[in-house]
Amino acid sequence: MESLREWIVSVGDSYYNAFIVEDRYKYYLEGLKITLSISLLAILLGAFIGIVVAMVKESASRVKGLRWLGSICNGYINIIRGTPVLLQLLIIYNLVFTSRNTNEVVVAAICFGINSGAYVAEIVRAGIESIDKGQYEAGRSLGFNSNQTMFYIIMPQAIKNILPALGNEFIVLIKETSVASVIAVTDLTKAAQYIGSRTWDILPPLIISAIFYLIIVLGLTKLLGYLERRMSQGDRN
Amino acid sequence: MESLREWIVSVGDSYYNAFIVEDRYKYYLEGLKITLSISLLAILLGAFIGIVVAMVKESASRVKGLRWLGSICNGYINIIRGTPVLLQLLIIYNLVFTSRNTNEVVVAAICFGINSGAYVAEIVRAGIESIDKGQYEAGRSLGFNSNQTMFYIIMPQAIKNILPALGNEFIVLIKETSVASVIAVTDLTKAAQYIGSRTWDILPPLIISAIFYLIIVLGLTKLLGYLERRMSQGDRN
Amino acid sequence: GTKSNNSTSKDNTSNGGTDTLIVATEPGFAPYEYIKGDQVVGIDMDIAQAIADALGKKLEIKQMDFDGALLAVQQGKVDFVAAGVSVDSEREKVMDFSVDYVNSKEVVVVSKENPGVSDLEDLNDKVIGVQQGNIADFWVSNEENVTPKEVKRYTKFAQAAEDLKNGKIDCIVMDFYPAEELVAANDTLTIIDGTLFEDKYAIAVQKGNTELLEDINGVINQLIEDGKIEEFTANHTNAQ
Amino acid sequence: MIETKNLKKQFGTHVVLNGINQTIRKGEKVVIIGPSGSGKSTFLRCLNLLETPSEGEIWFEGENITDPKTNMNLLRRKMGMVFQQFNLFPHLTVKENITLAPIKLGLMDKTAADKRALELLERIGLSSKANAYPRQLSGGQKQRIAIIRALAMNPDVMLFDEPTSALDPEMVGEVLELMKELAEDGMTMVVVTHEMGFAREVATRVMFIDEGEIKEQNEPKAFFEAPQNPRLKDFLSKVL
Amino acid sequence: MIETKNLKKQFGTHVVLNGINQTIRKGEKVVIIGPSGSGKSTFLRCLNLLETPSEGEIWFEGENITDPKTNMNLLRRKMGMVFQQFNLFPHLTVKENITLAPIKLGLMDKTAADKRALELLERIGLSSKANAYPRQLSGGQKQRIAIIRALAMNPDVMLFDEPTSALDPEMVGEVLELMKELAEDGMTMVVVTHEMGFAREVATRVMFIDEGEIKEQNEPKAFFEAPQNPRLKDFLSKVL
Ligand SMILES: Nc1ncnc2c1ncn2[C@@H]1O[C@H](COP(=O)(O)OP(=O)(O)OP(=O)(O)O)[C@@H](O)[C@H]1O
Ligand SMILES: Nc1ncnc2c1ncn2[C@@H]1O[C@H](COP(=O)(O)OP(=O)(O)OP(=O)(O)O)[C@@H](O)[C@H]1O
Ligand SMILES: [Mg+2]
Ligand SMILES: [Mg+2]
Repeated sequence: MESLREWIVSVGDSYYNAFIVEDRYKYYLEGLKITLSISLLAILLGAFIGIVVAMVKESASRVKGLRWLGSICNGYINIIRGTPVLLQLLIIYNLVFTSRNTNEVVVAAICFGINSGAYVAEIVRAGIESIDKGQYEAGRSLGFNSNQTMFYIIMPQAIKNILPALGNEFIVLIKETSVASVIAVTDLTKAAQYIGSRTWDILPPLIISAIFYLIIVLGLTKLLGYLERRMSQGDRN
Repeated sequence: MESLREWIVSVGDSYYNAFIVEDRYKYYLEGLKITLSISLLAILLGAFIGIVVAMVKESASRVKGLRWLGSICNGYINIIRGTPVLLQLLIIYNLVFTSRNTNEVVVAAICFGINSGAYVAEIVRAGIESIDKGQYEAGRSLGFNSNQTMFYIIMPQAIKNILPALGNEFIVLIKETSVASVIAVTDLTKAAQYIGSRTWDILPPLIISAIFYLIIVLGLTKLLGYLERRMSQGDRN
Repeated sequence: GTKSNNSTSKDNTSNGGTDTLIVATEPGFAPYEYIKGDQVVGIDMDIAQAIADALGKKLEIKQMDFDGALLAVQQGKVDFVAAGVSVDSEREKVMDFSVDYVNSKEVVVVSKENPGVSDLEDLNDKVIGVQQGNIADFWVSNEENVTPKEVKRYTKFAQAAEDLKNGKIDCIVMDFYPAEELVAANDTLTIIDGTLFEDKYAIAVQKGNTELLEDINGVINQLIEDGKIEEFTANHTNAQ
Repeated sequence: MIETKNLKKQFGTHVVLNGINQTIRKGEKVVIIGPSGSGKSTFLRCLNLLETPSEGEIWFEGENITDPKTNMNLLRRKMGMVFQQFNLFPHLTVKENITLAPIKLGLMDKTAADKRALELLERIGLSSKANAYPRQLSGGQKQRIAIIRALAMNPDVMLFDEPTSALDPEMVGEVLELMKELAEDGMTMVVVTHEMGFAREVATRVMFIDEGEIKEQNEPKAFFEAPQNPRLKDFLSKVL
Repeated sequence: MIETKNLKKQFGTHVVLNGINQTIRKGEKVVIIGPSGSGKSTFLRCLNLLETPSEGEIWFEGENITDPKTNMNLLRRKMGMVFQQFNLFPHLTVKENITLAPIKLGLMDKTAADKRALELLERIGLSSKANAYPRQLSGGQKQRIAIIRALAMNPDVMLFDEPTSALDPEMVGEVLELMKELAEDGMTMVVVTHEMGFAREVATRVMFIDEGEIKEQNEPKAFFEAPQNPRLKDFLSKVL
């Protein structure tokens, strides 16, 4: 009994130490802010890159002279999908951002945006392909050229399929950006590690930050599911 | 011209330094071996966990008294899917493997296996759900109970849908295990970082290891696509 | 584009155009640098602040892995590193050091209950934990010094300490002051008597950035003269 | 042989079977017709408990099978079922499809089961397909295999749910032919079908189900030539 | 108005159209019938270049449209096309479906296009649906909207590919009615359909296509009452 009580007290102490002492919770919140900033910037950049790449690929497949553009896009997608994001991060950080005024958060966001772009490109491609071919033909037979058809008819419909997948990609990014801690970014994961370095008790801060992630990720997943259901309900009316 | 030549020589030098000098290529190969070992052990463990979890969930959904088992499975899946693998790795490493003789490769493999299990469970569930309900009913109407039906009729068919997804999960693991470098495992990524900290020139080893990953990942992806095509051809005969 | 690290190009070295001074550190190395609340503090940070004050600039602290910090300064991503960086001939080839401000000694930390290492001569065939890129990493990696069974390289001392407590490694080789902090926080660990080797801490700047180096040297000499360094040390060790 | 007492089934608030009291005697061939969604399949699936009735009882061979204590796996061996979509097991050969249940359920050893399977295949002229996979068969062949797969369990009654609806017209004949043979051999049969010719020729009784109730039943001649219920009249006018 | 010269189309090695030489004059209503897979749709889709012919020429209003230099986007404005699956744009309201092309292609300003759309909707009695979305319409309403969407471009010819095949039987009538009105207004029409009644009543010429060739054509009375080609006879015996 006594030893159980002691154990509980000592565990309680550890967590008190890891969260309350010296206002350490501020450090997690700061880390969370950075995690979310990186993820948000990255998904915006990723969506932009992904949509452009998907469109370029799509056009390149239709126009003979543009094959090489399609190949470049495929090369980009393959390289990104073929290597760990951690390595991509290290390489981009050391290759491109060598200047003194690099803001690490921006660098990380750009790395993850470039990474995400390859996955978003596939999402967009799938979204476009999910639109019935008849829509394309109907557009063309009204006299639209293929870009106009894409713009006025295919994309507005595809976006509806793409948005939930993009939301999902954002959630994936929140988790994935934890590896940003290898470059000088103090995100939520890194914050936990530093607090562990200070208290010499590394488990409690790790678990605290895991709980932060869990709340954010599961919360957003629920929200996304809810929005998706609402959107598809709109469909049925 | 001259400066271009110099540049090429200096780049060549860097890579020579990062790969040949002091037999450094051995580090990459050693790292690659560890990366592949971790991934392979992890996918085996992940497949085992995933299949068990999926089956337990499936049974629990049919039997009232087993609801709690289903909830445990869901909790596991949500926690794993709701937190970054890097944090899981750090937590499991420090929480569970506290004995002296822990082999880091085994620890990493177990961490990634536990992580992968949650994803495999969803793969298996999808695989089972993709089997026509009529198959289940045909099995039951011949007098099989529901476990027999699962075992003799549903699973043999589901596995065919599951295998390619498992292969894909293995490829994902090869990339994902790069974060194992945080727990003092000298995998391919860590090997590159280590060489970088010796040559004071961090980029060449990173790029060399990226090329290793790229070859392995794209090679396996091609192979998987080929096997999948062959399997589905068998189907059509 | 790619830039050879040996280059002494000046493009980023002079920070004349900006009014911030960027210092890189790895805040897992109390008392030299550690986290307090959401701030990075420590002896090195006090010195860095003094340098910034002397130059009339705003100090910006970047938190990095130790080896990452040393690379960042070579690439000019930061102005200097204050992270208990030991002066070392290998490093002097790729970066410049200020005058040293601490005479430090490297010690061996083991478990009290069953020490994996009995004395300083006993490091051969042991599993040794170090911080990656730290001077101890180079020291134990040199076969002339010791032939360990395995060297485990960590980015965080806390992880190494955890592994030592769990017996995954036999000892940690690290600096004396942080080692004291470590054993103070973990009563199952202890420091083996004696010094493995001595080294000196200095501030690292990009190779060829003599202007900044001279400023830093001036500030450090002044701090030493005024006894400020001892004062800083006392502040951060007694605060425990 | 089978008796339903006030059999009711509802999905949520949607009542599909609204109190069915019927007795099917040994050797009878009952054909069930009715509009789409009237509950034909649901009635058939209740008989072998693929659907659990919401209310009422079903008695089979003197036993109340709606009692939760009955072993429905044993029960289902006595009731063969044939589905519209054949539901052959695609991963098994034709012979394995037929022998899987008898062997795994311990009714026969492999030799005996194989022998029986070949006899049955012989009977329908498909012994050459014993080692083929379902995907290599035509629809009519698949359905005939599905029928003998059920027969291999030596059931006391056979339930058919629109066995010919998924077939190309030229294959309907061969399946109906096999069913007629079964009928001639004295098998008790309950058949949901739209094949009125089969009903006329083979049925001992035809039932019209509508809105979850048996609205009319009779021997086929009277049923088709002198229908009473206005909905049945309407229905027959459309389908004949 | 439209003339095809030795029009051929093959997919890979599969020859679908095997040299078609036809002239369709202004005001004609041509109905095309033929077995499934005979190339009816392919022929129609070649006419407005939704499929690129493999060989041969197509002349439209005095222009060789198979010439790569023709602007097929301009050309297609002159040819309205109606599909079996309606292909309304689900993300736009009925009115927007009709006005999208005229506005975006700069043929009309928004006010004029809206006015025209409402006139057309008035004509088919669906003005109340102007702001509805396609999913809120029945199949017959969708197809009629699809027809006036094509009409809004003021085409010179209308191509119909089985416009009633995807409709429930009770809605076929309203679509055929609209097509008849169009015919009476003098529109040039090419219609692939299985509605023999429509062919008899409206067509000025009926073509039978089989194996990628026009095997027989005639004015409807002679075509249906005195078919020459044996395959046509066979075909008609099945569908009439
Ligand atoms: N599992 C289920 N859940 C909810 N409703 C169901 C389910 N199965 C059947 N129903 C509903 O019960 C009603 C009767 O279905 P049933 O399949 O028995 O009709 P049926 O007479 O066989 O029709 P059909 O000729 O189309 O096969 C239908 O309205 C159907 O939608
Ligand atoms: N894009 C395509 N690629 C390959 N083959 C095609 C393609 N489109 C059509 N075909 C083939 O060309 C043949 C003729 O097709 P088409 O659609 O013109 O026939 P149809 O007469 O319209 O038949 P239906 O009555 O079924 O609509 C078919 O065998 C079809 O499989
Ligand atoms: Mg049914
Ligand atoms: Mg067609």
